[in-house]
Amino acid sequence: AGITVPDGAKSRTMPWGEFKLAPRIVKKLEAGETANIVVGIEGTGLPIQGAEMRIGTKKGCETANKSLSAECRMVGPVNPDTAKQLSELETLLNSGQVDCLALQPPLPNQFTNIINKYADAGIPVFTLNIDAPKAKRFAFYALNEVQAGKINGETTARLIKEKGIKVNQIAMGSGAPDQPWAQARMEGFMEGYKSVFPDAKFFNDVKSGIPTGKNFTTQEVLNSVTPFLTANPDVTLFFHTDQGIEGVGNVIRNLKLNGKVFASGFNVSGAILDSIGEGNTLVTIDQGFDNQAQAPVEQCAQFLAKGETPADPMQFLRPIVITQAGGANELTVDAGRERLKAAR
Amino acid sequence: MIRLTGKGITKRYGATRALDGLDLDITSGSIIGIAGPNGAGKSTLMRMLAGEEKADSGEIVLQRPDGPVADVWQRVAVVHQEPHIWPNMTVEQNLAVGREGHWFGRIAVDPAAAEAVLTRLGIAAFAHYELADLSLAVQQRVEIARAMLSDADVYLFDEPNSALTEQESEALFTTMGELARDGRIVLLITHRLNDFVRSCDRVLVLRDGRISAEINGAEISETAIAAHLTASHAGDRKPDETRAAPRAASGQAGSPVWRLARCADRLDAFRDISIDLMPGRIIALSGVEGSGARELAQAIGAFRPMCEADRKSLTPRGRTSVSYLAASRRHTVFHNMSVGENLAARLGLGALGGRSRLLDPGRLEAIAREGVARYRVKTGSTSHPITSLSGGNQQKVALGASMEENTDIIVIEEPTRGVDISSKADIYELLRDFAARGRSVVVFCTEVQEIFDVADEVVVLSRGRIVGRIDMAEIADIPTLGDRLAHYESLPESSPALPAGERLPAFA
Amino acid sequence: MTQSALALLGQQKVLNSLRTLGLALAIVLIAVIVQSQRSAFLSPENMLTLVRSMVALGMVAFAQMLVILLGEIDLSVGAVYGLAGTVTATLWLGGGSLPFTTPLLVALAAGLGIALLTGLLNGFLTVRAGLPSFITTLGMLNVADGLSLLISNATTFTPAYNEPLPPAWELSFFHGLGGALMAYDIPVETLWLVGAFILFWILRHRTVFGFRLMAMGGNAEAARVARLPLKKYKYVVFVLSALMAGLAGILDFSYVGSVGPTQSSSLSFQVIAAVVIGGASLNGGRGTIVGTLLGVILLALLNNGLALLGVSSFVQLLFIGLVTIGAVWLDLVSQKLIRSAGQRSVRSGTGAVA
Amino acid sequence: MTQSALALLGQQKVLNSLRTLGLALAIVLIAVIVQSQRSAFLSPENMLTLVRSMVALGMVAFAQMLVILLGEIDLSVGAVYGLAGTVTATLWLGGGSLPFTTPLLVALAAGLGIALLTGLLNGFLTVRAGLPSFITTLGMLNVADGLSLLISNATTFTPAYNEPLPPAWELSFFHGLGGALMAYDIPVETLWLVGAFILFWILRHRTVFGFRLMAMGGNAEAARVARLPLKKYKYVVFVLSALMAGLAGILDFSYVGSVGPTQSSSLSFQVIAAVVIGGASLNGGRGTIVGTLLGVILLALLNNGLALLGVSSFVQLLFIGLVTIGAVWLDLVSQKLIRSAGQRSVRSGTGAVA
Ligand SMILES: Nc1ncnc2c1ncn2[C@@H]1O[C@H](COP(=O)(O)OP(=O)(O)OP(=O)(O)O)[C@@H](O)[C@H]1O
Ligand SMILES: Nc1ncnc2c1ncn2[C@@H]1O[C@H](COP(=O)(O)OP(=O)(O)OP(=O)(O)O)[C@@H](O)[C@H]1O
Ligand SMILES: [Mg+2]
Ligand SMILES: [Mg+2]
Repeated sequence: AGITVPDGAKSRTMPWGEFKLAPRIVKKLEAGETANIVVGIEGTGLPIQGAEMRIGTKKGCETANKSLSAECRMVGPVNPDTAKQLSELETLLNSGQVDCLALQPPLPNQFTNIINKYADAGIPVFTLNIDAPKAKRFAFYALNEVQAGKINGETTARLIKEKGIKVNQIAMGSGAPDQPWAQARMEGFMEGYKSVFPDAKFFNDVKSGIPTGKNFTTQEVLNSVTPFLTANPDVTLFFHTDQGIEGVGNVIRNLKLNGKVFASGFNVSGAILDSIGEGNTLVTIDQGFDNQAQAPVEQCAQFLAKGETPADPMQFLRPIVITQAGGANELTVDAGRERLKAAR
Repeated sequence: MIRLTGKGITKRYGATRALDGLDLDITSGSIIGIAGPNGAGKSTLMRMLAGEEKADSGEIVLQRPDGPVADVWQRVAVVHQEPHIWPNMTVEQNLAVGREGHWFGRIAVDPAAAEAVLTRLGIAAFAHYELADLSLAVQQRVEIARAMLSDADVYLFDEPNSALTEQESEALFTTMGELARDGRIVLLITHRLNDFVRSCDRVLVLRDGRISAEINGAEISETAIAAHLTASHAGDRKPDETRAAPRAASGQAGSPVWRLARCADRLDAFRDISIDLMPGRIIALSGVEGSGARELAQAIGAFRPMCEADRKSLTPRGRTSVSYLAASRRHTVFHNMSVGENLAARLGLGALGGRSRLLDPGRLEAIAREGVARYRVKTGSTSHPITSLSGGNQQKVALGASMEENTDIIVIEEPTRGVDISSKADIYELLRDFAARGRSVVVFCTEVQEIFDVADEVVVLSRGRIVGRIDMAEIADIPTLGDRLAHYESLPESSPALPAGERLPAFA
Repeated sequence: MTQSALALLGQQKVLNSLRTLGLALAIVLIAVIVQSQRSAFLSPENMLTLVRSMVALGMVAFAQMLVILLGEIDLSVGAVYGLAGTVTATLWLGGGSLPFTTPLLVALAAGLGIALLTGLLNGFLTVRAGLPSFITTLGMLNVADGLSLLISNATTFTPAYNEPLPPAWELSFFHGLGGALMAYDIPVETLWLVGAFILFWILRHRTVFGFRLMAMGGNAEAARVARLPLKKYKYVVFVLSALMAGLAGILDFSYVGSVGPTQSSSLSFQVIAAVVIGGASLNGGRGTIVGTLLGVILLALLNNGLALLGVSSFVQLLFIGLVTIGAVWLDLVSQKLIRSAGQRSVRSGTGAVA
Repeated sequence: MTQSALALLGQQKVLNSLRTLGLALAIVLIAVIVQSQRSAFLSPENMLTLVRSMVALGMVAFAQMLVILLGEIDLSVGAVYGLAGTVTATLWLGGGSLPFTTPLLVALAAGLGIALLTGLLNGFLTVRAGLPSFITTLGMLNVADGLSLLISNATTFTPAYNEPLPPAWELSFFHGLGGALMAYDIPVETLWLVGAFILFWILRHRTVFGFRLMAMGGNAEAARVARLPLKKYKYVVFVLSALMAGLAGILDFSYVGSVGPTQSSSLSFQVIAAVVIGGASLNGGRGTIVGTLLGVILLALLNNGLALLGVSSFVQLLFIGLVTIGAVWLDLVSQKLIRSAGQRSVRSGTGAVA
């Protein structure tokens, strides 16, 4: 009662060469056995990210099961640990437990070798969130970080202009200012913001993002951003590249800087949305971690069952912009809350 | 002939002058004794001679027939007062440390030499045991073996036999005598004056960091040395008066504080033991290493599991309390604390607490001061670290701490280990006072003199069983006691006996 | 210095009390440098921020100091910190993997209860089974982390926006535990820190418990001979350590307003670092509460100062490393100096008499 | 067991050599369980994966064992592991914050050189300045992490796709260091593990160096009096530890094919855990290379087995915690059993004679 694996899936010419689906997988699918779709991420216990990707995996799996019988598993170390993630991937490969892999490598291009090993063993690989463009992967699913940052910058600048807020200096911070994704967001933000205010003064540049704690916890943000804003009264706009935006909102409230200092950033949580409601935070971008995991899982099924894979390997997901009042291509705070609730 | 001279050796620790311009001139040929009260500077002198610490000033010269030696310490072997051994290593490995031989391969000292020394000291059977598992007596003998195995010109023995029995000491002195006759310098520090009489031709008396007197040849007698040692304490008893006369009180009626009936050790170190611990009496347990006497003391001290004939485990019942003091300072001294804190370490809230049930520093200080005075501890202040005290003074503190506990039974291994003679008398008196308040004292000691001085009753063990009981009221002098003890210990058993060393290790 | 002051230095007691002087000096030095660069440093707001940032670290470190004083170690505190918060949140707010919710007070009791349980287990495994506490608590760290993730399903909980919203009194009670502001905008959480400091200072320096911990940690073998209740005390310190970690986790949850999965090993690491910087010995038998507090201050001050100065994250790491080493070094050197000055004075004193 | 076998057990030597039997038992037990569930476990491919995953952990753990044997600790290994790889990559490939590049061999030498330097500094600060090694190496961990980020500018380096591409011989030479496959697809890296095991086993158990380390760790004061070269040896173990960490970092770089900023503290933690699981005492004086290897195997096996069984990552944590505790417990219990069996036999032996 299995499916017929299309020839387009059995072998396929990719830009990087010839891909041949493992005969083991073909046999399995044609016998009607369950396909194992594995989502390997950097840290299953990372705040927001881990939980949302699990939800995305589940949602993707439901769609996948419409075209073939699939079981989806999320693997990866609880916290980022390159060595552990790598040996887990090797173990899974050797024991033939993966029929399609959706992978978030810890750093760009870092897992090129192991991805190639999977591809050579006839297992399709998609990357998500962080890419390995040099490797034999089928496609990459993520936000376009620069573009998302740019949209954020443009939207923030527009709101500032509309509300007639006076901005002296803009600081940019991140939980991981050393990471390429964070730097890309800052780069985009600068570009977008400067497209409206060409003379805007930035406290720091892309390479020197203000560190706010490498564990992405709000506690750390409080301990670092509070003194920073205290010491630099000139900074009246703070762009944060990640979850830390929640802490920045808290700091503005704690220091009673409402209406004087503003923030923009990434991710959603109840507290972030509330800060937008209060007007302290102007813009946040919901990265849709769930979508980033959901899409490649669905694509795995598409490939195995129909032999389809996107022609353009760069599959950028639409950034979800949330502002107080909403607007064209923007969600309101309330719509953001709805989405958050649905994600549970 | 080898000659060791020291000129104006001075060593200060803070405000203390441990050595105060000491001059020394000794030659090889016979064992030279060094006597002195606790804290006189004997161990410090040893450390200077062995180069373990640098003197503040002064000069030490070792003259061999072929000229002066450049690095004196290289020709010096030491037996420390507290064994400097490696508890994580086996006896055999301990011997090898520092003289491992070739760089590569299995590490061991010359097996024949090691075997010979260990056999001579009676610990060959323990060669492969880790030292942590062995008793102080064995550890001390390992320390001696280490010195014996080194080829040195000067041998320093700092109370080497403070945990050895009469016979074991005798064997040690024979060996030391051989070394001396072989042309080495041999120095002996001890508080057992009798040791000087039997083995030394020359005794130096060290007081307050200087050599204060010298006794030679036939003049050496216990009284003579004691006279020098106690010279300044006019009111002190002479050593022959040490043995007080509470024997009259012995045999008092009353129920025993604790009754042992056919008790045995879990690990079989002793069995079939029946003793009544009577109030007011001091019982001495005696026996060579491996006889089970030390283990019995530990078991009475509730430090080692003991069971009754029916194999049920046994601890003092009801309201009977026990305090126990081990022989090794490693097991009695809290080296991270001050003298005063050590004196109070065993006390509870009752003694230390103020009205608020909190610790009262004033109270602690008062207890400490009292203790220092009562036990005659020579220390600059109660807040000095305990490690800055001399060996004997540390012993007084440890002893004080356990006596201050005021338990019904007190069990002490080697009560006066390393304590000088004038303090010994005080300690015996304190023990007697303690007993007189309706309590019971059990001591395990290896020195006949001490048994004679302190005990009301002796229980002799051999091969894990009681082989004799001596009521001290019947004993008039030390030789008689020595003979009785030797007699019991050499009693043949129904089956051929094993050499002492072949028995179970004395797991500490 | 006058002769008499120098003579005072010779006294052991004075020496002991000056033990952490060098560390205090290092702290003052750093503060002066930061203040000279950023005048906002000494502002009341920033001081409040600084003190607030020490709360969890301090509370957990005081208890950890007792564990270390006894010669043991508790690596699991970071995980217990997370677990207590997560358990409380999941039970109270729902949304994790538990099929039911409970009122706030029950949830709080459960959060502290599971911390207590971990402490007891740590004690049991170390005392009864005789495992090295490094292993026991390392294992427990993993177990607690795993539990916390399993129970919460790695969700982030925010009481104020929860669906359904908890009753208002629960919200305000919970906020009042740590997050609410008192006069001068001082958060309640700081009171807990002060309370913990006083409590642990008394426990360490003015009770038989603390006195005996020192003895046991200095020489466990001698403690056994003296029949001090070693086993019982081990249980107690592990339980105290776990309870403080759990409490700190809940208080931080209240202050921050949300709780999610945390990186647990980093708190454990920081806590132990603070204790060791504060002069405690990992071999046991040495350690004071004031020293630990100084260690905590040093670490918090470094983070605060570097954030004020706006130093880049790479350079921050460099500084943290160098300053940690430097501060402890300064402490050692100043101890040596004081000690030898004291001895010199004593000697010249006696010299004058002689 | 026969009487004579029991009598054999009574011999201290035999007892000593059976020390880690329980740990080996635990490993076999786990292997049997995993194999019964997933037959792929014992496949050559999986065994290769398993052994490969032990390389860095093992190499670093052997050296760490010597540090711990001496009663010290080296927390900086994780950071040095990262630093050596990053320095090599930046110098060789460019693209970091250094304005120049060098040939591969120079870059490799620099990578190992900076590891050596960290080791020397660790030694210097511990020996000369007398800092506790916990502080020294904790500080160095931060410094090395900071340096590594500064030098590399947090870039990820991939030699095979670098721009400009290094010469082919450099690429193949570098690949040959650790990544290349030999007969039966065995990666070169595993040879290094075997080599390190043999080297360190000899060093620990068949040289004066290892013997004296044990003595110094068991009683430093006695070692000082016996005039063992304590300070020199401390330098040596810290240098060895750092060098092995650096080497492992470079080999893993070669095997993985790329290197980037990593979270360093987790490796340090794992390494120390492996050593302690392997029976070494953090107080010094106790520890063997075989024990350490068993500790490494246990940790690697757990990761491998749990991945094979497809256990969720949260439950994995639970298992890792429980099994670590369980394995060490089993080890302790079996040691006690063997010991008392041995004692009984000795006693019954003497009983028979008496
Ligand atoms: N490390 C030290 N720090 C401070 N004071 C010390 C130290 N070592 C010894 N002293 C002091 O030096 C003096 C001499 O001590 P030493 O150990 O040499 O005495 P001793 O003659 O061996 O006494 P005992 O018979 O009790 O062993 C004592 O007052 C002691 O307190
Ligand atoms: N006052 C006492 N007098 C005599 N024996 C005692 C006394 N108190 C305790 N013991 C015995 O000494 C041994 C150690 O006692 P203690 O209660 O201090 O041990 P512990 O560390 O609390 O261990 P545990 O309670 O787990 O047995 C026990 O065998 C106990 O029965
Ligand atoms: Mg002495
Ligand atoms: Mg008890």
